[in-house]
Amino acid sequence: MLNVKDLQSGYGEMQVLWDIDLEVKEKSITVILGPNGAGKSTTLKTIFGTLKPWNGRIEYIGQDITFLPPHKKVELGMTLVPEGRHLFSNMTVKDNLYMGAYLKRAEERFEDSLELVYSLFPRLKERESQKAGTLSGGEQQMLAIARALMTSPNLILMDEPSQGLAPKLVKEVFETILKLKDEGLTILLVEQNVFASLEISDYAYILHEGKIAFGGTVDEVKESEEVKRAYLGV
Amino acid sequence: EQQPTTPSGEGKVETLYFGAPISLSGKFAEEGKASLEGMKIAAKWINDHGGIKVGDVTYNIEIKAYDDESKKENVQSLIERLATVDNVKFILAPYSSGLTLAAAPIAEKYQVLLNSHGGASDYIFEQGYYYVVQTLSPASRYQTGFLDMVKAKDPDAKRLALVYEDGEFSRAVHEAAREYAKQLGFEIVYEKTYPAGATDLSPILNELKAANPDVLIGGGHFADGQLLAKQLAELKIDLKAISILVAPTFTSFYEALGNKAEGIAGPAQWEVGVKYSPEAAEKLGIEWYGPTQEEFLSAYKEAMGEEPPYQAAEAAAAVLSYAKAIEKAQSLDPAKVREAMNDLEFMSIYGVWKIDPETGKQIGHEMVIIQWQNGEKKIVWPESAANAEPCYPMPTWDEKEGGATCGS
Amino acid sequence: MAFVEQLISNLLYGAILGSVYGLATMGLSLIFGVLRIVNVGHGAFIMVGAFIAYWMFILYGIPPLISLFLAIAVGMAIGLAIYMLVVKRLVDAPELASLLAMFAIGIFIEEFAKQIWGADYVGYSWEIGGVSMLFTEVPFTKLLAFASSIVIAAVVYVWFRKTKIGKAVRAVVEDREGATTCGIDVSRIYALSFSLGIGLTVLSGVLVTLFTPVGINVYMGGEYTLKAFVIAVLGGLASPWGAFYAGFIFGLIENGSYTLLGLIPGVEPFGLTRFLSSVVLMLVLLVKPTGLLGGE
Amino acid sequence: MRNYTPLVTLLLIYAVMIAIGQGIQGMWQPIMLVIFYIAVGQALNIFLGMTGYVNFGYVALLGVGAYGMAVALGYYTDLGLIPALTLGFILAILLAFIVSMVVGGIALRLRGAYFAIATIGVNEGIKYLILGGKIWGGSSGIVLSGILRKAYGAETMRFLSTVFADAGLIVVAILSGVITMYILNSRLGYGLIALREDEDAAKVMGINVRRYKQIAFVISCILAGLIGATAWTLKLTYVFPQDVFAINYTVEAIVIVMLGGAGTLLGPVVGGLIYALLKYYLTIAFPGMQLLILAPLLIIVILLFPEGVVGYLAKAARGTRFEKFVR
Amino acid sequence: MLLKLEEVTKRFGGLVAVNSVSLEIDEGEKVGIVGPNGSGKTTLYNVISGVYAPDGGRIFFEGKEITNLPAHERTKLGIARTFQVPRPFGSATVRENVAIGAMFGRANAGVDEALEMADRYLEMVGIYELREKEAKLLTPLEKKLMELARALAMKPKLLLLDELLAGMNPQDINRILDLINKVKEEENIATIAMVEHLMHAITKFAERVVVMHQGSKLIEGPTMEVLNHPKVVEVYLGEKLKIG
Ligand SMILES: Nc1ncnc2c1ncn2[C@@H]1O[C@H](COP(=O)(O)OP(=O)(O)OP(=O)(O)O)[C@@H](O)[C@H]1O
Ligand SMILES: Nc1ncnc2c1ncn2[C@@H]1O[C@H](COP(=O)(O)OP(=O)(O)OP(=O)(O)O)[C@@H](O)[C@H]1O
Ligand SMILES: [Mg+2]
Ligand SMILES: [Mg+2]
Repeated sequence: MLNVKDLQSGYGEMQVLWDIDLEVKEKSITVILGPNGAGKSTTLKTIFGTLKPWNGRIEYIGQDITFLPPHKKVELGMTLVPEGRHLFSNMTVKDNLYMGAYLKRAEERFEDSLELVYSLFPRLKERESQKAGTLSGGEQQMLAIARALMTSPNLILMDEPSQGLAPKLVKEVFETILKLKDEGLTILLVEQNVFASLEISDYAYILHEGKIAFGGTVDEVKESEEVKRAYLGV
Repeated sequence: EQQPTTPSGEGKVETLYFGAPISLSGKFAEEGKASLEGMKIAAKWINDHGGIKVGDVTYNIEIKAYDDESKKENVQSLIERLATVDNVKFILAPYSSGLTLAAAPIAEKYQVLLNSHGGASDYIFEQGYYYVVQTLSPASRYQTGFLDMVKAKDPDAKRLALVYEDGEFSRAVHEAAREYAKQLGFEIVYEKTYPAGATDLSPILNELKAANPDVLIGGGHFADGQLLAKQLAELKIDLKAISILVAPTFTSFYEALGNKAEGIAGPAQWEVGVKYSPEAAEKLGIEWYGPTQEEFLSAYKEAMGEEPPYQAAEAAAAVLSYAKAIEKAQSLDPAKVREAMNDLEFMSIYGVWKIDPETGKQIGHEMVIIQWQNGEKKIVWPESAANAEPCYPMPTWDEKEGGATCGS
Repeated sequence: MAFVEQLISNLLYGAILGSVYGLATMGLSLIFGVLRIVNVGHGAFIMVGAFIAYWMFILYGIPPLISLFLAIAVGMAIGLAIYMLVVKRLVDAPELASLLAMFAIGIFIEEFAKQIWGADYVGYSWEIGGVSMLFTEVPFTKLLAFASSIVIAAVVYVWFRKTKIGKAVRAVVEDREGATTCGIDVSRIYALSFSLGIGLTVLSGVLVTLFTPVGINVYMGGEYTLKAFVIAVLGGLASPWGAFYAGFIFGLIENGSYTLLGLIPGVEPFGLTRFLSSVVLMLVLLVKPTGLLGGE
Repeated sequence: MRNYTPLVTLLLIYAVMIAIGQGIQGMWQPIMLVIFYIAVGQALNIFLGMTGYVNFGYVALLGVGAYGMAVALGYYTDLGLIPALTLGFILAILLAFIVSMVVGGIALRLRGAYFAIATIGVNEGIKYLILGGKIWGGSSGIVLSGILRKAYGAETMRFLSTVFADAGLIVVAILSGVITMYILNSRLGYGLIALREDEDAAKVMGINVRRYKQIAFVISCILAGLIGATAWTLKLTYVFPQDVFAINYTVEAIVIVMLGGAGTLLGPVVGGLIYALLKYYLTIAFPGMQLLILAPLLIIVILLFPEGVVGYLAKAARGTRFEKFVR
Repeated sequence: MLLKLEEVTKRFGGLVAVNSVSLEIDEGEKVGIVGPNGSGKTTLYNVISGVYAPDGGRIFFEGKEITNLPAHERTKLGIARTFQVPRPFGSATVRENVAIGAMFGRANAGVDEALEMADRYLEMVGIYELREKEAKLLTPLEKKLMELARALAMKPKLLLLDELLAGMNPQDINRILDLINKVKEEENIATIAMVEHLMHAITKFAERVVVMHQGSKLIEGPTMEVLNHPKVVEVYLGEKLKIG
């Protein structure tokens, strides 16, 4: 579904990513693991287009999307749950969700998406008319995922969705991600929670200092003591 | 620098620069442009008529102009540049009293002459500057002629109202006019100011209406002057005579107001159609100098494509006065030229030029009063300069709405 | 009695004036609200609108109300051009960098206008009579200015609050990156808001000429820039209709207080009305630091 | 690790400017024009650059400073020259102090743009109070040259309005620079930077943000008052309200700070040089067209250096041996 | 007793974010604060550090009432905190950021001294080599480490950490926990409270745990005891802890 080849990118003059190759298969969960600062978020940002790639090629459902701006990618069914949430703080929860369904394609499915979102996160329904900026950290994370779902995506890029969530919710978020997969979505995940994410993922990449150090199925990761010790610190 | 140009048989011909920090941008840009053109016409006339002779050197005049953007800081550095880099000894002051005042200390410092052609305020000449002289009539005389005229036409018109902009120039004009009016026996029934940049004068005009005046004087600059006229019409405040500063002297005043402008009068330093001429000069027994009205008019029209406003004439007169004074002094030393000015008297297109030796203030020149009559700007006062009778009382707003004009 | 009559007619005129003040501020607020740009060149765009009204009337006899449409179109085109050439490149720069750019653009427009139109004052006279109401005479042109201001403000309000694109503008204001993930083309929203803001400003210039038809001059805008700033804050800055509402109040204060200040001896009441509006501004901000209609 | 070496650069620039002004015919007034713009930029920078707050009422402080001096010289000539001048400086400082304490007390409770534009109200308010209330001559202003000449003679008057006024302005300009440098190196400076970046976090960090903002505001305003007293009242010898409360000076000061780089010592110097010299030479070369040419040039500079020229240079110099001299 | 809250309440409109919470923290304690998202932990910190004034109740620090003291004065008394979402002084360098903490915190250092302290604490948290970088250019993690250094440089008596460890990998978490323990000994920061959702970190660090729920204190006590309490499992953990 998503095919990344020789991707390079960075900030200003500083190169962060070096020749990243990765592939995301349809209706799967792929996780990118790696130490802090390895370039995981940068990878997602470059794929989504918040950052311009320096080099390389990104293919999505057979199309070359390397230099498409982000909003065009959303139109094609890709979206990002960014690190740091980026909610519309002074708008209500409901309006945030409404904005998620901004594009025509998503707007048509507004009711369905809303139902799905509220069933996944009943707490959001309770807080429907509260301003997003005043939600607790965890509530905000839920809203960020929910808003992304409102774009009725096929591929969701998620940057550390479990960060800052209560243990009970962490579990729920991972379960939700699994459910999303069951709903037919494809997920590219960046996580620090190695155990939980390996539990739910199908494929895993390990990023180290801006390069892919390992790529394969989850089982391969689990079996390789070396990978675990060298890159995952467990 | 004074460089020798075509040396001729009888003596050297050199170029003499007159400096002009003038507003080509900013709020005085229009006035500045007209002034500069007036200067150039005067300079050209002088050059065409033998230049200025000092000893056996003939000087041709050239105007060295810089744009001061209507800002005081710029004026100061430009005066210095003129006085030092360009070695200019005779400066035509910038437009407006404020800028002239900013120029004065620097001119005084470098002991170069500063001739005010656009700074009317009296106080410039009450500061004791020796090198500053005035060509135009001071502010205190702007509205006095109009009051004389009303008095002459209608001794019964007693109730006078003043509505003017709260700025140093219009305040100087109207405070002097108020005192003068009292001497003439007017009763001041209403006097209020409005701040510069007002967009709606109705609060004042509603009061004015209640005061029921016969005659109104007021205004300040262009925009507020037309606003005053416009709103007088809208609120249908009828008066026997109205004199507004500055605004009515522009043709766009009539273009914009149409026949609502009928009968509205205003003071002007000069106007197309004034009768100053070599003959008039002869009658008074003073010398005539410079182009005739026709020559001036056609030269200006040729350059600018329109009739000259008074700013052009007063600036031209300033140039002429320098030329006259230099010739009289037979020297290029500013101090000597200044001294020569003390008893210089001559007439030009602009009228009589004569200063008070003590202060440098203009005392020879007289203001004219113009009035819109039948779509034309007529000179109605003083009688010696007039080319039409005053239209008095002016038609009411209702009559004008019915199409009445001053001629009909 | 005369006092009350005058007060009432002053308030009437104040309301009319205020509506145009308000409209002349909306564009400023919109641009500030969305792009955080303080448009110090605001007045130059008002001037452009005034000249549009003038030329349309002089050349083709087109009344200013019709010119409104042309004005908003021309304004939006100018706005778009400025956005593409300059503003777009400064979106990520420090806030005040764009202030400098707008200052330069304002100067450029004025000086450019001077080259083609000259620095002279011009004007036109659109006479359609008047009506006697509330102890005073009011020309129809002013009533029309009043009515069209209200209509335009209402249209903008509805556009902003009720349409999807209006909401997208708000979303971009809140969080740019978040908006991209929703599929909003941020650059387009910026371009749209900026050009709409300039469009509204140019349009308000047309209505201004109904007040000072002969005060049309390339440097006429400065006065309005200043006033618009004050009104914008009073109204809550980022909210265009807050600006409209505040303009209204401002007009009422300026004209209404005249009658009262006139009771003080030895002062110039008209000047003091301006002083009073500054005091009111400070007081409002003391009580409600985000302006009358500002958010929290 | 306090670093005062950028002051060397600063003083060097002033030395060169003064040398040029004195050495080359006709350059003194242009140099004074540059120094005037540098001074307004430098004084504004102490508040704007360090706190990130924009004081749109800035020119009002130059205005009250100008009035302070004018009132002393115009109304208290009986005191004699030196006492009247001293009184003038005291009044300029005092008026600026009072206005900035009151305005700061009220407006500094506001954040960001609300503060910025609320302060425009201050400028307008003071101007119309003087006009409407007919205070200090109202719209007729205070014109001093005659008074000074009568009281102290023409020579003294000329000395005051040329040599003394210019020297005074240079002192104020350099003083503003030195104060800026001192602040940048002091706890005050660090506190201001913190509150500029995140006011709430700064509070929790132990910074009394209200007080710090107020201190920077008052210092900036007093220096502005002194500029008004020297560059306007003494040099021009008159004060008119329409003139000294003209908002364009505020905008120009902001432009200068942004051109050079906000929050830096040399920013206003470089900004003032660029702005004033460009304008001056364009005026000479293209009279009447200079603004039309200046405007695009300003846009180009800001597009190339959005953080100001010195902001850019300081970054570029980082890690080189020039680092110490640029700030 | 270092810190004492008496029935502190904080409302936002209709929402009671902190509901009559009483709490005591003794000198030298290591306290964990946990609770579901939105249960009021951060708000509690905000009330203690003076960002918000409480709507009810009283707060004491070292026996002195500080309920109405402005934030900056509380800092001077020795309360320091980090932010859940890092709040660096973006355009200042990392070193300057930390120095600001040293200058205005309880340490009350002069400029030169503060800059030296900054270097030391940056070294301690392991980002010394970033010290000349503008703070806004750091990654979220680096920002968090910088915030920790900044808080330590203040030499507080009470250090409030708000989800400092979120987003760190297991290796880093262990390193930082060790560091905090070390600092506690060496720098005389006797008392530390830690809000975290990471149970392995809480169990490793805290001696005592306070559980918040819907703005109220649900339960408090020794760490393992509390975390195994059925109610805590129900509202917060979802399932019994596997660790320990
Ligand atoms: N906005 C930015 N500007 C400059 N450099 C950046 C920026 N964001 C990240 N970097 C740098 O890019 C590198 C990779 O950062 P990135 O955020 O992609 O890491 P990550 O793997 O997501 O780490 P984490 O686990 O902390 O989220 C880091 O060295 C960081 O310093
Ligand atoms: N400024 C505010 N205005 C309105 N409501 C607020 C505000 N700050 C917090 N809240 C609300 O108060 C409640 C408690 O929020 P708080 O941030 O203290 O939770 P928390 O326990 O820190 O959660 P998390 O673990 O997710 O960070 C939440 O429901 C939140 O929406
Ligand atoms: Mg990341
Ligand atoms: Mg929290």
